[in-house]
Amino acid sequence: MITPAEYVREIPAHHRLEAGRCKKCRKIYYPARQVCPECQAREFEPLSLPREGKIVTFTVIRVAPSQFSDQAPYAMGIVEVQPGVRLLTQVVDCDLDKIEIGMPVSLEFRKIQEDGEKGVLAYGVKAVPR
Amino acid sequence: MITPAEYVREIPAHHRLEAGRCKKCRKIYYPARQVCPECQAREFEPLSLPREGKIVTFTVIRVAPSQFSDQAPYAMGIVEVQPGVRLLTQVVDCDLDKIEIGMPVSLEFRKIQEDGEKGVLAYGVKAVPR
Amino acid sequence: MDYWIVGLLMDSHLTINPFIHQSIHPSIHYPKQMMLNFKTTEDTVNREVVILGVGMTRGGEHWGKSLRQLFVEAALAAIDDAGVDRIGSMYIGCMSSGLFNGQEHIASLMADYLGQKHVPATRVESACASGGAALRMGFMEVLSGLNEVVLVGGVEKMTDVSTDGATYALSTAADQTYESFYGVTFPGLYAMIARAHMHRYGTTRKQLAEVAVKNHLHGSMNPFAQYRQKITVDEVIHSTAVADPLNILDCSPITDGASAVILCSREIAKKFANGNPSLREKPLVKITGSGQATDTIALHSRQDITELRAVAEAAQQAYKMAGKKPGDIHLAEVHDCFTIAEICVLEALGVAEKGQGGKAAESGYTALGGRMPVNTSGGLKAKGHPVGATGVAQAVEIVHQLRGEAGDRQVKNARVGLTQNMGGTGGSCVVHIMEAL
Amino acid sequence: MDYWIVGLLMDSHLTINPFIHQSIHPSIHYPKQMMLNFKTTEDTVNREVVILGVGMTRGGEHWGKSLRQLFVEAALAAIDDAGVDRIGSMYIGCMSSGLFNGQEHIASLMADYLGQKHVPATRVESACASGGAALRMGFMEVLSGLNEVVLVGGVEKMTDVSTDGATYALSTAADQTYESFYGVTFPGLYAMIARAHMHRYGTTRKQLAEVAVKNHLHGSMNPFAQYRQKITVDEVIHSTAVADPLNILDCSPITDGASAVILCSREIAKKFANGNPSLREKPLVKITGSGQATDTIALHSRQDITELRAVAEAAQQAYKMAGKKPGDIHLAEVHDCFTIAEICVLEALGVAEKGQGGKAAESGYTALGGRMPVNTSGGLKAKGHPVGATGVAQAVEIVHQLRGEAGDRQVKNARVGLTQNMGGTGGSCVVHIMEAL
Ligand SMILES: [Zn+2]
Ligand SMILES: [Zn+2]
Repeated sequence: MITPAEYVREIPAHHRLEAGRCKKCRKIYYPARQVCPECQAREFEPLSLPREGKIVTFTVIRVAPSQFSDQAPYAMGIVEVQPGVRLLTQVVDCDLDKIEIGMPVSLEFRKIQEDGEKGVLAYGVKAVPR
Repeated sequence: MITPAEYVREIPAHHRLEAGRCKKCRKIYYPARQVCPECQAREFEPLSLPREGKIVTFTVIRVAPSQFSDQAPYAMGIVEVQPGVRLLTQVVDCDLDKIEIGMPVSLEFRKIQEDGEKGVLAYGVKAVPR
Repeated sequence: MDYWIVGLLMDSHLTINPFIHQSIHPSIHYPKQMMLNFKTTEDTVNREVVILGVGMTRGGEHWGKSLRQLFVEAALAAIDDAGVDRIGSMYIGCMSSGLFNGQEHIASLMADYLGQKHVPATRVESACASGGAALRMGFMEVLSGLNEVVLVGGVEKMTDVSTDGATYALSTAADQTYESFYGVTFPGLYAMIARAHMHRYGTTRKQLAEVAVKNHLHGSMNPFAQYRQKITVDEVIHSTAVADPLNILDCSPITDGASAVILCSREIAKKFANGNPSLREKPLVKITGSGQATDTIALHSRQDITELRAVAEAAQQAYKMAGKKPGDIHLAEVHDCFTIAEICVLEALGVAEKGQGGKAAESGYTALGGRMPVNTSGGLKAKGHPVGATGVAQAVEIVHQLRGEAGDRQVKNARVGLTQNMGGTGGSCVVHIMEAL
Repeated sequence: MDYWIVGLLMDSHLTINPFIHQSIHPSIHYPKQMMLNFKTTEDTVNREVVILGVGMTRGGEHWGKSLRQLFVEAALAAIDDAGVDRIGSMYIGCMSSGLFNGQEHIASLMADYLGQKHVPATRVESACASGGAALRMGFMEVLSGLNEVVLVGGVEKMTDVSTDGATYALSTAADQTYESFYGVTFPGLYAMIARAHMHRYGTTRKQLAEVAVKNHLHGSMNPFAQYRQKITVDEVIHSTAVADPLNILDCSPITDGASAVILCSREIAKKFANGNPSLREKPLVKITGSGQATDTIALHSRQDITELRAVAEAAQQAYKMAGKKPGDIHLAEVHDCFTIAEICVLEALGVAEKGQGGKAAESGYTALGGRMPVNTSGGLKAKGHPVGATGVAQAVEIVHQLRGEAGDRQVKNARVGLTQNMGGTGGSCVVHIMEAL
């Protein structure tokens, strides 16, 4: 339910996992930021996150928001792609009972949701256990 | 765009012009209140407002909210039904160019809007010049 | 696990909690500037802020009452309890009257319908911490001297929209673009905290359930609670799954409700209390500590998923201002929006050692009659969670307890209470410490 | 009409405005308790609050920037201008990120993205007066001593929804159940004020238009203005009708934008200014007066449709605190959401006699070079009206003016400025007075 404009602005992050690395302290932020919370520096260099990682924690959503209700139950997990660099995504193409903390996953480009009213299809990544 | 629940709760006011008169200072409030801003008293007796009044001020809405766009242009006015007792409503069944401050009107029960999504029809009063 | 000692074994509120020394663990570093800026009340102003009156509606599905009616009902109760006839200004905590009710600008609406013509009024929003944030604004206003009698209220009317509409409105407390967009719900976010806590610290499903069981037991003694039935661990564990490992009975409900308190300076309070026989016989309740902090809005941006840093920061500020340690607190109302939340909060407050919060409810430590009763009101779980009102309702309970007005759920010799209210997954937090004078 | 004297005839900012004695007219009675509670700064605290730095984005349609990016851009500009490296707390004025952006809890979001880890942050909402209310919170926090360096920002991103979506979001500042429900829009409500004012006082269509013409002229000199083209009375009168008698050029636009100021105590400010060469050469700007008030949310509930009582109340408080009269003010930024609004506001501020506000722009009294320039920034009309940011942007302009940084639109010898920000049809209002030290 983000607006179409917000979706379009954030495509580089959602589709291509574009992140930012602080030029001063080297910390990586996803999504990219304007200020580094660690060192207050404001210069970042762009980079794309790796598409492999492991599950830090997860859940199975059984009561879902309406635009996801046709997918329920579905798993969601926080995936760490580099030490300290994480994102939240669905965990798919697997047995929901077999998901574990520490499990290695690949991040694949998938459809995330449809906005029924405006007909916008939104894409991003989903985690598939390797 | 009020919720159906809010509409239902306020039917006595919208449909029947139910108001409240402060038992202490006799001031009339539409809609009825829990506290009198004039004297801080909390007891009120119900009454229905008269259905005749005069226009205090008005406008013609030419750029309308979507659920009213099929009615535009339409006039809206603040109608005084008793000294100091006023309400806001549409002014209908008249030439928009002929509406004037001080004009006597009758308040008639009419359909106010349709909520397209939920299909709720909402009713209230509209002012018709006498 | 070695550090955990069942609190019931301790016999007095006045003994120092043995966990204290490790409880605020050393990995928390406070930003330098914050420490520099931060001064205790004593350093800066000589005003003391008192809660003179409290009021609230029962939590529930108030189909017949509008947003403004609910607020006015609670505000009038607080005004009557305080015995004031006029207020100098108002703050209103409310998370999303825009999405729940199609109504913003409720500062004007509520001042108007409360009959307080022209009084300054401000709405404060910090998701589910809106009420706590409003309380801090009122505290600050009395400290600043701009007004001496301030009403702080909170309100949320959540049942005017469908459950899906309410789920959406609540999801706006998370990062809409990087969390909600991917399909997560609030139970889902807290479920991920729970899973990580269980995995790292061995917290059990039963321990989660014990939080809900305790809070329903407390709620059964509170006439203002939305749910007054007792529940069992078995019922929690077998209730409908919402987001694994959390079930419906791990979650606070959707609630309509409002609450309010009247704040004033201690000097003014004395004058009012002298003229009000019912207040004269009861202790005045003073706010001795206030703390507020934030954390990343997105759960996945945090170094440690199980650690509520905003809670720890806010608590540290409040403890410092009040000159108290966690062991000095006699009872607390904390933000148990989900059972796991109460567990992590107790750790962040320094009441339980990191990772050991799961044992608090299970051992009876936080139950009525235990070493440090938590959520005697029933908490968000049983009392209900009208999100913007919750932080103020917590203060209402602490005042009732410190005044000895809590009936069956009265904590004996309660003189120091704490409220902890947070937004989102802990992206914002407000903590207050209150003491009976 | 007899009372009106063209201000241009007066030659000095220091002469007392001859309208003053009648200007706060006797029908305004302040509630007793408010007066009782109200104390000037001098009575209660010895802290003085200074605006150390300011920053803002240009108003406009920022398709490429998100809500958080806009806010951070303005906040960083203010931080740089002040030369501080850390802030102690934050307030964010925002009317409806819930309806415009599906995002509440922006206190957490903005503190996070501004890189201010764990800093206390609070969002404040009072419809279009959200920014002014946030400014008052920051002022109060510095007065209270809780924090010494406070960032106050405002933000609104209004172009992410359709015009109809924006119209709906804005309509939530009115009484949703007794105003918006019947089909009225905000232009419609102000149009009814305009019609009543024209009918009673003989205000003309041309006088309304002169407000927009003046503010566009001012905006043409402001690099931060959304619209920098000059317009004519004829263009206003013949622009598209929106709600009779108001046309599109009587209305402020839909705007994305953010603004921020850094507040601190005067003592701290001196230290920073000494270490910051660019600040050392400029006067410090102190907030000497703050006032806030409310009125009925519904326009039709007011005794006099043309009178903005909340503005008069808030102004009276601010004048009293600052020890100033309307004639002492050298320039003002006021809430010209519609042309008629500026007219009624000038009357409520005591700058124009009741009913005579229509002549202010027409006579040149409120133009740059006139007796009391109003909205030198271009006002909401030309600078843009990102609703929650507007109240803070007003302070940004006054600081630029009092520091002598306003370029082509600089008011000569400006030492006392006023900001007036209101929500809805005047259901809430915040007024500040600022002086160059
Ligand atoms: Zn860095
Ligand atoms: Zn009365």
